[in-house]
Amino acid sequence: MLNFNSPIKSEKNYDDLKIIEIEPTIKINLRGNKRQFSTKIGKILSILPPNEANTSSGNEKFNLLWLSPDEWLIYSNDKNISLEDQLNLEESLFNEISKLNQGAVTNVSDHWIMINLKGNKIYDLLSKSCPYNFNDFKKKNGSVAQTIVNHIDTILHNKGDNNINIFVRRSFSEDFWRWLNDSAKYV
Amino acid sequence: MSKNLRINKNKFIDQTARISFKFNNKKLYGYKGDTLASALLANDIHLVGRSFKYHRPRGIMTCGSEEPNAIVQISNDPSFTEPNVRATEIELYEGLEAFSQNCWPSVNFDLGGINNFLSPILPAGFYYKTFMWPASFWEKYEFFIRHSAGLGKSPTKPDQDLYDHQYAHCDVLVIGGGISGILSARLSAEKGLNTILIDDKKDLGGSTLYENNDIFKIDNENSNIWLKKQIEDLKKIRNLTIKNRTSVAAFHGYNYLLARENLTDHLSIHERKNKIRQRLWKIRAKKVVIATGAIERPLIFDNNDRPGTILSSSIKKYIDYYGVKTGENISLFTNNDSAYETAISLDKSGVKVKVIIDIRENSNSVLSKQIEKMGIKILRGYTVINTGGYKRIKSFDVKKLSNDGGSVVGEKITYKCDCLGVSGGWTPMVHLFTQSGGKLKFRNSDNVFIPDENKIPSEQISVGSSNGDFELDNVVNNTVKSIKVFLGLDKTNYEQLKIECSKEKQKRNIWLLPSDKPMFKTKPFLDFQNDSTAKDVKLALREGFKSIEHVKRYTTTGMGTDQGKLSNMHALGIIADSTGTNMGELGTTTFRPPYTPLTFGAIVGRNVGEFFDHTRRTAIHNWHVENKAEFENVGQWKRPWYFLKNGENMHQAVQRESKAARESAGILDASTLGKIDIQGIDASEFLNRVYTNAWSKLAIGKCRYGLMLNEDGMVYDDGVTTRLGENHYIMTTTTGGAASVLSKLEDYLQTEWPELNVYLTSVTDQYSTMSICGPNSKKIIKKLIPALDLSDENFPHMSFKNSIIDNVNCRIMRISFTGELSYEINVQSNFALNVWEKCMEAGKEFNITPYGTETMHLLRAEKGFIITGQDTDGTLTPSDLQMDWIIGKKKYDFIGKRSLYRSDTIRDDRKQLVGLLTDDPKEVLEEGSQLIESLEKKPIEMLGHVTSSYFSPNLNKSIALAIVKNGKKLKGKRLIVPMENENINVTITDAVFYDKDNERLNA
Amino acid sequence: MKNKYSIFSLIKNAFSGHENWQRAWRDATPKKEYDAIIIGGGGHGLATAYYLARKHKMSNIAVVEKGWIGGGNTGRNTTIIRSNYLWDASAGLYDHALKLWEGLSQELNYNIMFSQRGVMNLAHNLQDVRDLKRRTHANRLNGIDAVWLNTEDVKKFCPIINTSPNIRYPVLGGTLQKRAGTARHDAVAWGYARGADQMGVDIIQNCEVKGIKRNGDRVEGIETTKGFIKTNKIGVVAAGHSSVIANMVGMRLPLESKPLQALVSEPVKPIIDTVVMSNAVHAYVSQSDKGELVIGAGTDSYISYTQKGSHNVVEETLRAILELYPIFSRMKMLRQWGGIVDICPDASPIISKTQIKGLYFNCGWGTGGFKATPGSGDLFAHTIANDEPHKLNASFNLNRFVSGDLVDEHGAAAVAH
Amino acid sequence: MFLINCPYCGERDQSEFSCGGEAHIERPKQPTELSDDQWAEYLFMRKNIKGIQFERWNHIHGCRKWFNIVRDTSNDKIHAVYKMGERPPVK
Repeated sequence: MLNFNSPIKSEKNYDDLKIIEIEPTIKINLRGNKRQFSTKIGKILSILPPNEANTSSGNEKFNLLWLSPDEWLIYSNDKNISLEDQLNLEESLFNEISKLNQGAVTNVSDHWIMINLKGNKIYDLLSKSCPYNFNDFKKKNGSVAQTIVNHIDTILHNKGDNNINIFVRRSFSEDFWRWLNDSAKYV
Repeated sequence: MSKNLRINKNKFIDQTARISFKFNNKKLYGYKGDTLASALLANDIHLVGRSFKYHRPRGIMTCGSEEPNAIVQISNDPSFTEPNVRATEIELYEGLEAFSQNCWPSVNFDLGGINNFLSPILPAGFYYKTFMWPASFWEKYEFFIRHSAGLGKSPTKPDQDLYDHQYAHCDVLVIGGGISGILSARLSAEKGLNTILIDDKKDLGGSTLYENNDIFKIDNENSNIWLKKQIEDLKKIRNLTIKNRTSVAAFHGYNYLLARENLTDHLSIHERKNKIRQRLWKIRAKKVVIATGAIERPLIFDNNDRPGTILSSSIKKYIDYYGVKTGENISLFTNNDSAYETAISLDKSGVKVKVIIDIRENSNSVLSKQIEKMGIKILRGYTVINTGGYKRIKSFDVKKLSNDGGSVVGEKITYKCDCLGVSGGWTPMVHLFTQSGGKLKFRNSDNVFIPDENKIPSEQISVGSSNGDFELDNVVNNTVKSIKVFLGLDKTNYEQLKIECSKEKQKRNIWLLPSDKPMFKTKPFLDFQNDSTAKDVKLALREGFKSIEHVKRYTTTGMGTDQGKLSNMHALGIIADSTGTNMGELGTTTFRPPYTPLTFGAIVGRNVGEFFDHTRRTAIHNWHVENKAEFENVGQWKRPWYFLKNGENMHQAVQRESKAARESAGILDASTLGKIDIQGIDASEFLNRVYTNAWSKLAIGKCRYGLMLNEDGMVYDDGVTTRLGENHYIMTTTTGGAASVLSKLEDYLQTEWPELNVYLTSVTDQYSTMSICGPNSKKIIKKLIPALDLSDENFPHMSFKNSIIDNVNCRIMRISFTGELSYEINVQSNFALNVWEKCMEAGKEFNITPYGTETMHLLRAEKGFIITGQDTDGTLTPSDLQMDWIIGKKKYDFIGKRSLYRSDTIRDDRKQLVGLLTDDPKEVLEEGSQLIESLEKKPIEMLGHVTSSYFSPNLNKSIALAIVKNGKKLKGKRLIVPMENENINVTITDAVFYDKDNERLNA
Repeated sequence: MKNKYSIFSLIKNAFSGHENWQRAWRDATPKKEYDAIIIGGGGHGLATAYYLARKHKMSNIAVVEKGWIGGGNTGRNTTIIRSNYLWDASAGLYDHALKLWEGLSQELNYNIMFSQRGVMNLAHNLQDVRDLKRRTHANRLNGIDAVWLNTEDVKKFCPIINTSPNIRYPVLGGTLQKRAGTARHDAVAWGYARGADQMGVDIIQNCEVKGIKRNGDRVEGIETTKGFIKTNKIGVVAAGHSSVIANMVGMRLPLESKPLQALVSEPVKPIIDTVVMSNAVHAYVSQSDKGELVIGAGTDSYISYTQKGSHNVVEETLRAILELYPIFSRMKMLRQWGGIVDICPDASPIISKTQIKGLYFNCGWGTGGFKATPGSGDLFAHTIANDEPHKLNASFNLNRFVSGDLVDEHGAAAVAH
Repeated sequence: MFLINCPYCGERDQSEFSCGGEAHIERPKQPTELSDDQWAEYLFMRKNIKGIQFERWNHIHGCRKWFNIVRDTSNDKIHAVYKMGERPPVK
């Protein structure tokens, strides 16, 4: 297999703040809205897509983020998930949903880069350039927000106390990384 | 050695920390805690600057952000200097250098002062009435006007400081850290509400902080001591954030406020390194409490602008807070009790006020009794009619006021002085309230505009003196009362406070004080910075400028850097008096943001220089950099423009790349094209509606070029869409159009065609695209994927195959934008660089040549393919582009179809796309140049313009595409491209220059 | 002529303490009937009245204004005047205006401070270069004094621009129109008002139009807060409020009224001696005679009549300003405000008759109306007086939205001004 | 900056949204049947109301959904939001 190249591959530490790019993992965009769709997802992933806005569901293996009433993002927690497993998962979802016209399954593994932020100051850092009100988000494990950070579209996923995963489009990711690290100096 | 007027030691100024600074190159000393103004006053320096128009000497007049006169240039380092800084606001730091502005050669001797003598012919609006002769001379007059106007100087080198932004969301935002703000913040935070308290000073406490008169008592303690305890308690509350040195600049709708926090301006230069200078807070508050206080008004009389004329409350602050006396022979002039407070403070510090001129006939408040007890002389019912001195006030004249206050009577008395305190009453700071959309009402009893409680635009409340409460008991009790209602509190700790204070009973207000001279011989200043006087206002009224906005604009009153904080009320008062209007009906001028001037840098934050705008990079970007690509900005993307090889210039590189692509093999990074994954049972129908051509019959595995119009029928975007499965397509868009196409398609799906079952997902960043073209491209692909059957039967033009390169899944499309046999490899972006390198490796024996956008543009122009945005400009239909073949005439409808049949769009002599050949095959036309038939006919009729133009190495001649009126019918016609120095002859040709029969696609 | 303005009259009046200046215009109360009424007392409306009186000898006319004259976009714009438009129709219109500007102070005997300090438009990408060159060539052939400048020339003409090739969107060149420049906006309204008033035009302030009375397909008068006024010709020059007036007669116009913001810095000594505009990074700046940097921001995307816009528009503008002029970072914003601009789909104005007889509209100037003031007034006056457009405004009719014959100036006016 | 209550995601800052202009201008089902005048009405003519306006917004940096807003253009107050296809909650 060829080596992948992600744009960042780096980890930085600041006072009360740690920024790290998580190695690429499978990410799949799901679209659909019928009950059958949900059931099928449930069967394949053993988790149901959440109906409540700005939330996620998940188990050890996968996270399922609400993006809109008919859109979800799956991503894996497992860094070591094999490419074969990834393809199998994509294929079974595609066959069960896209092919049967229950919705749409799209691989977006490389569309999004995932960056993890940890530490007491992560919300101060993001709030430098993000108009989103984190007051409720930070209290609730699993919260999801799609918003803009420094004018870039992002998906934010609360992974626990002062621990969030940020998804940013690949082509913006180097600039976003640079901005994060610059701003981290002035939190 | 100048005099030292620092006479008090107190806790606010750290007299152990001496600070040296320079004013107009003279080395002086102050202390930590000083402002530049207090330090100058301590050195007995009043004269700080010159006024805008008459260049009159002006001194420090206030102690805050309303200061109109004492504005200075900080530093003369070209990247650090800052114009128009208020000496009353800037905190003293070691090494501070300040300079007077708007004077030459110096503030003490300013040649511009001659304007003062010309002032009779320089009334308001004089420039509208003159400088018209001779007609061509205005710019020459203007040169002088411009150079004598302006105040400080702009920096001339880039700023080295950093600025930052921070969003904050809170339940309650309290603006102002005076007593009412502190009470509000405490009540709010103690209720458990997430609260932010903002104050522009370095310490909380407002004027109560340094109140030392023991007639002001709360719960039997002096008010300052009581407040100090409140502040200490306040600082312990966890859900309260206090921001000092922070000033709210703007109050927008939806309780969105901007506040500028000053972080380093008070530090010595070496302490500022690597720190943010200012941070702009963007605050979204559920509720807002405005507790911005009030500012003292001056009084309007002849020559009321001499240095040494200071607001009375500022004199009090200078003595009580800074320990500085503002003169050695101080008198006061007032229409209310606050000057008495000042006199008492001065007296306590051992400075005897010589006389208080009070325009009121009597006053019997606690304060006035205190004054009388002290034996300070009060002249009641008198007014100041003039002042003496030039660079410093030396004396003032007083006369008795007539009963109606309209004139003066009796003998003139002259007093010597070196400082005159003035107090014209108080103006609530309602700026933020009105900025937010609130309406004011006028209170006749004391001539103030206060918030109209029935016209509050959002969840907000004004308290304290910004709401018109001026006396301590009212301030405290009304604040507590209104906050209780506002925040829904049951009980507070402030229910039964015992408050002692002085109550002012007598009021008398005269906006323009009478003089014993005729009006036109006086100079009663309203706007001290802009030199507009009461007589300017009266002149404006005489000339028919009746609305306050007209008067303001005609006289420039209130247009200075203080934005009329001191002058607006008097201007209004004088207009009301002169026109016999009630001030309430007159209304105020609009208070426009920001409340105090806001640094550009702070507004922009970190988005400067390298953070100005994002750069989007493809997954192969670094390879391009290493291989000497020059880049072109396409939207936010960086695309390789051309690759320089040993010593080439751009032209040579492009010629080489273009030849290589046609003769052997070229490779292009096309990853920036927009890619949209389309799924759903109605996907084909959807494409039918959005593209001009038909899609239902496209077989799975095939690709098709599509053209998208705007609803007005004009070409909008184009690209190849591939059918991956029965209900599955992948669409490509132009690089620049990607985002807007997706959002437009979503719009139609969600709002016009909700019946369609279609899902769109952007995969622009998911896949990277490399296009290999040229006669050897097939061989390269064969090397990369030996298993793939590349025969025309199995893999014809306009089709795609799924395949695997070195274990990585990829999609190979056989599509061509160059006219050459081409394969486009689409691969997940994280593998793209490696696949690209594999392609380079496989292509090495064929001299595979990476090429950039310029070559791509050249190659497609040889084939007459359009680039939307370059060959189109939003005014061309498909037919104009000679692309009638792509219009599905049988289709019932598609976006923009109806517009193609309007009377103007069906004309057959519209501007149309054609090819151009120059007579001289070496002559390359300039893109954008115009086409005409003849130079004889005037006016010259322009028939069209050149949209694309290149020297084609493959044809060895210059080629161009152009839009020409009625072009379709003009093949063979000779036209002229008129350049500035020459006319170039061209002939209209077919737009396809190369391989008209498309033979090379299968070569 | 009453009260001619000159240095001599200033000196003369100085002796009498300036007590004897006459009103610049009368405060008229409405008559029962006028030959024509102009709705809207901004620069365009007052200019229309002025030229109706001066060129078409119609003196029994009135301008009705709901607030104070010149209080709308006339007093809220960044005063840029230029005529370097792409299409022939636009070039004709705006250059007609520019020629009128050139003699306006003398014509009105009111110094409107028209200052031909040049307007430079910058190009920041290859398509910008093509578009601006296209425009420059078209201008030259239309007799408009536009020239192309390469990056070095740009730097020479305005040295404070950051022309480094290392900035995010480097300056690749620009076009310069030297005859272009700025004028004093308030003075334009006041000067036209004074001029019109002298010829007998009634300027009626604080008079809001509440309705338009029609008889079949023709107008009969207007209902106002000061009562009914009879007339059979109504010229509507209400800018952002044009649709509000149109709605009174059941008409819809191809307009959207959006907030446009502008700001000034604190005044400083001369630092920039021309007007520089940049569409690509969205910034334009000049310096007023008073010394303030005058900076125009963009429009918001939503309709609003509040004269307020979003803060992010101001932020984006200043971001672009600091990219091009990093020396301005320590300068301070003194004042910021908004206007309501009526924008046409093709970014060109409407100076047109309507299907209702006697009802004329002059609107759709979008973000760039100030520069056209004299030309717009002159051509609209012609259209009203003759019930027929002048050839210079024939293309700017309402029917173009039906036929599709638009005058698309988006390219030339992406931020347009 | 408005605070817009996206009917799907809740209250968000205006900068996450884009405005699509007047709402309830339905695209004609049979454009070819329309006269040029009628087509121009659809294409270009707008009420451009000063006062209560129904308009379309897109939560473009959030859930990507289009929805409607009832806003007073004379003071920018938002009175209601409602989803596409729903009836306006106020007259």
